[in-house]
Amino acid sequence: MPTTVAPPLTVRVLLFASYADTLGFDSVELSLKAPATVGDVLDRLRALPGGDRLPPKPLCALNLTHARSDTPLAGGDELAVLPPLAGG
Amino acid sequence: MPTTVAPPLTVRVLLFASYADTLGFDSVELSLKAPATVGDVLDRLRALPGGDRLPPKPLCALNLTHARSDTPLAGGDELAVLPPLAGG
Amino acid sequence: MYLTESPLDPAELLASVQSPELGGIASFLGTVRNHHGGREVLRLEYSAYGPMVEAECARIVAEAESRWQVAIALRHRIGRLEIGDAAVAVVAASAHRDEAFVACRHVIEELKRRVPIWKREVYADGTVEWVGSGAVGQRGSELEVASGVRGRTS
Amino acid sequence: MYLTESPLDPAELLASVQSPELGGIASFLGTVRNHHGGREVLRLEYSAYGPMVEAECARIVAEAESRWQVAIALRHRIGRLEIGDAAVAVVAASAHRDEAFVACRHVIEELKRRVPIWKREVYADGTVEWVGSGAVGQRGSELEVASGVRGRTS
Repeated sequence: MPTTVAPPLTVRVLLFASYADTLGFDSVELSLKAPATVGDVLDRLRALPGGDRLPPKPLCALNLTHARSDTPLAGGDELAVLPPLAGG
Repeated sequence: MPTTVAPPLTVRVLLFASYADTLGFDSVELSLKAPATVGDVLDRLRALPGGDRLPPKPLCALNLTHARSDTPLAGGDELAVLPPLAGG
Repeated sequence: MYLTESPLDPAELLASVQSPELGGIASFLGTVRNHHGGREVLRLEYSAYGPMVEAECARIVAEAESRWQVAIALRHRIGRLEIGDAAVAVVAASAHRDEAFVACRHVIEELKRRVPIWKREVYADGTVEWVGSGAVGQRGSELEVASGVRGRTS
Repeated sequence: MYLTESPLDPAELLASVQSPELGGIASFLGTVRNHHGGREVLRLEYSAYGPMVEAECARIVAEAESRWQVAIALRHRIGRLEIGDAAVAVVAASAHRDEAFVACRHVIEELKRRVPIWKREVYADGTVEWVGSGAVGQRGSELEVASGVRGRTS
């Protein structure tokens, strides 16, 4: 029996500061199989060169708000992976 | 048998703000029988017109330092009787 | 001098304690409010027992600077002040913001508790009153804390 | 705008929250220190995730202003800063100094915990390092406090 296949999700991923240095880029578009979570994006980043240096649970923000790794994604989301904060 | 009589003590008494208004002066020299304490000065002030309106234990400073009513006096001391503080 | 009749300059006080080692600066500024106890205030007049203000402020600052690793600036204005004018300014600079905050708070609390300054409020209804002395004979009280009270021998 | 590339002006921030009803103003200024972790710092560079800084600072200020009766001003500088330059300024004005102090402290702590700003220190020995990221792979961690973390549905 045929099953309905959800179309892939496209999200924009932003890296900053030391993480951008480590992975060598500061922005990328990723397509993921739906449903997907913040953690799925992190797994994809870890597979990239330098990605093994990301911490187990980096600070993340989804659409300008702090998010957890189990937060679900929607198409067009902006996901930022944030190195340890150092403001102030 | 004759006893040694200590010479009288002279202290300068300062009043401020509402206490100066209440007693009608802001400075007076008082002579007291030695030994004397801050409390003895307060008793003398209470006997003056308006002096009955001083509180039972007003804030006092002896030679620019907060003092208690049982603090002993020496000749030449400056004793200030301080209304409730309102700095800041 | 901790007392002044001139307008307070927070920037000048800040500059007096800032240094390259001290990255956290906590400040407090007390300004004249337009109301007190439900009454409209037009302006007020601060007066002080000047020599004791200098002595007591010096003690408060020395205590704070020995208890915490901070540099303190402190200034209180007297004379006639209008609504919004700054009456008191405290600045505490430290290498650690926690100490800066704690010391700044401590200094303003001790100033209010120990430093002989009085204010007379001028109200919109034309009356004038010494603040805190509404009930002479009841409100005054001997200061009961050891650090602020010394007998002749201590 | 909570972020700026221009020097911070504490007096301007102060003026932005001062009012005749609010007599107690607590402030915090964070300046660039000449040392960090035992090393001599020459200068530093702040960078930020700008749009999120604006959003998160707005949330922090709104939270503080709803929790306490205060008016908050907040500004963080980015770009190249020299020793002694102010990087962050918080001002909290209230009718009650207790609330002013507590709110001011809260805002700076939340900013440090939640606002996406990073700094790179330039040391006297010529090296350059992202602060807090010395051990990439170990130091990062998901923010675990409810007020700062929201799932899609909250």
